[in-house]
Amino acid sequence: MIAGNWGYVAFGYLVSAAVLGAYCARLAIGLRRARATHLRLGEDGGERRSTAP
Amino acid sequence: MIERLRSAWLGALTSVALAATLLFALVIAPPDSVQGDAARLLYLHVPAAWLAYLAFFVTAVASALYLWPRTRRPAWDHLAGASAEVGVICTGLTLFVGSVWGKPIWGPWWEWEARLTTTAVLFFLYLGYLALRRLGGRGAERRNAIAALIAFVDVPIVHFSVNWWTTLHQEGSVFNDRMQVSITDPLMSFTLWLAVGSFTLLYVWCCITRMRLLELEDGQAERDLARAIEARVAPTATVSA
Amino acid sequence: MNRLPVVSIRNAVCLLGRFPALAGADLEVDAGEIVWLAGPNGAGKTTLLRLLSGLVPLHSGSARVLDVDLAHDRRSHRRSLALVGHETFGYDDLTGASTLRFAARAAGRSAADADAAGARFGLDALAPIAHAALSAGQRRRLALAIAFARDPRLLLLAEPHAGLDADGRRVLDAALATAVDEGRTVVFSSHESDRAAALGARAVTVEGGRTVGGIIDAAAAARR
Amino acid sequence: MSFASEAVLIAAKDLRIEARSRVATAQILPFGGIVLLLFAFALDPRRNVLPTVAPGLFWIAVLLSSLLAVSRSFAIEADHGARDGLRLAGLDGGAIFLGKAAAVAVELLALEVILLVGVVGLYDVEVHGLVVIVPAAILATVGLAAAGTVYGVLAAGLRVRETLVPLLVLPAVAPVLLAATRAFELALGEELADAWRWTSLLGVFAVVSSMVGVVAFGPLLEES
Repeated sequence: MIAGNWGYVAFGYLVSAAVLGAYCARLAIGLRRARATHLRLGEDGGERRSTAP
Repeated sequence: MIERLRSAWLGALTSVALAATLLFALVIAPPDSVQGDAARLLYLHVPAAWLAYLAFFVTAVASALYLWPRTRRPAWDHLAGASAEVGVICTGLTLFVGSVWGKPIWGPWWEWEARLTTTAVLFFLYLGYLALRRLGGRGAERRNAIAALIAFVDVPIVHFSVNWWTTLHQEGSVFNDRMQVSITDPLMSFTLWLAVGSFTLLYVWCCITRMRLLELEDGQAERDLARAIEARVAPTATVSA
Repeated sequence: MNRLPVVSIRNAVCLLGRFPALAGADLEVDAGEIVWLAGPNGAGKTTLLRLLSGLVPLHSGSARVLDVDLAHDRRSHRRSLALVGHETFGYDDLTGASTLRFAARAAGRSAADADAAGARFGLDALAPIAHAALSAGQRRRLALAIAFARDPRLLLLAEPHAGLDADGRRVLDAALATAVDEGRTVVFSSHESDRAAALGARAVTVEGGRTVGGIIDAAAAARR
Repeated sequence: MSFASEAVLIAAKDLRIEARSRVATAQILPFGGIVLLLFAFALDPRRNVLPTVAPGLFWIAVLLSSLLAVSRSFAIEADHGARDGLRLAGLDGGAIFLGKAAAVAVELLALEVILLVGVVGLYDVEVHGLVVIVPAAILATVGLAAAGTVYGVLAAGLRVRETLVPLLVLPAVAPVLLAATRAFELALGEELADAWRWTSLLGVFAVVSSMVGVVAFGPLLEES
């Protein structure tokens, strides 16, 4: 039984959680901000989907 | 509105699944008979590695669908980009957790073991793809799709040559794949499947959110374009003869 | 009079980056016709020529050139056309002669066609000189020689007279005239209205990404 | 013109430009030599580690030189709209790919012969198993040239291609470095059976990257 390697386990989980958490947060915030500009422009600019090729 | 509800619901489910995984992986699942608690990193390493390959497979399929004229839609390009981005993050995590796990077991931080080495090459292969995507520009979607397919064709070749390299390199050496923990305990295998499941949910949520983000960015560009065309058409109605 | 259109463009929109260089352009050109694209700078004349040659993708609208629908295939009609752009398509390290011969052979023509086109544009003296050492006017002659060496059915020229001396302009006009006599179709952009009129070219005004006079209605065609 | 003669035309054009400009012989070849020298400085020759790692150092020098050869191959198309000229010529995309890749491969093979002499001299390596070394080198070079040319045209139109192409190419050609080094190592150690296995892997890579190139080059040239 290789005891005392909880340190590595904690290190592994903490860093992974930090990386994934940061990425998910960036996505969520980005989406909220993009939706805000999308709606704001949507009201005056008028929602128009041009025909993408 | 439904679309926002869907991703919120999925987000909630993912967080619950991840929380459960954490609980099982760190507390409920028993330590490994040989490696002790270090084996708990297995519940991080295996899902991340699985996601890396899944993400790159999805990127390749989405790119192929974008290239095929009949199924060409911006959504495929967005999916390819989103999936590759999550894939690269998972590849990075796989490498990181792999070396953190290897440290107590083997001694060195990095072990030239077949799967880890292949993952390292894939990491840089798709970092290149992401760098290419960031450049955008005219005709970028088709160029990115072709690059994704070329990278995907490279995966088996890299995998094959690295396997040869590691197996031939250490004939019969002691470094057989000791990271391959033999999971007999049902609780451990349940935790592992729970981990794979929750990570896959996380992957889906990240992809959907990232795709929506790309779509909104493109949508904005499309709207500016439509307005530019309209602006360019309107004044010429009175063109000077 | 059955008209077989070599070019028929309807409501074409083309993008340069995010800018709609063409915003609904229409153009129809019959075989053997010579069309002069007039209009201010930045109106979209060069983009229209590049659309005809397949170098620029069609964002929307329809475009049919030399019986090829450019919306689906921008490449297969290129073998039978030539574009003289603002650049010569040359390689600095190659001589004038080898650049010309490479271009001709790439279009499936012989070295003799290349030399003949070179002679026509007074390039014999320039043959051994590296492209890098040629002056702008000489490069313009080389670009014209490359286009004619390809023996094209459709000849597209962007401001061909620019940079040519008097002798060069005379040679160019003669070449364009014979091209039309040989049944080739010519579309060129230019600011030299007198030259264009002398060639008897049909004027099409390009303004703000759109065209005026691009479509000849049947009645006018019959009267001409 | 047949597919093969189009490829030969493009290869001849690239090699003629190289013959006149001497970039490969005067710049890329010395670069390979310097890399070998720097490796020697880095690895402290007195502890005779060089002979054992010579194959790896040789192939890293060739790999880095191939990046320069590929970027040169597309730098010549960057000026005077030459890439537009290549698109307008109406040649088959696959033929252009084979032509350009062949030209790069020829330049690299010449470089490898000289570098091999350098390795024998600088690193005190006796060459054995030439019967495997030559085919392995040829197949590896074809693989490097093919993969490099595909990524070269992919990045041709981009602003930051100088930094992007190495990032794209090096991971993709990692298997070539791995297999070529092993093949050379085993050949020098007279273990020809294993050396042939690695050479077969180089063959697979060369075939796959060439096929990818023939298919992808045309569309990529259109987008660049």
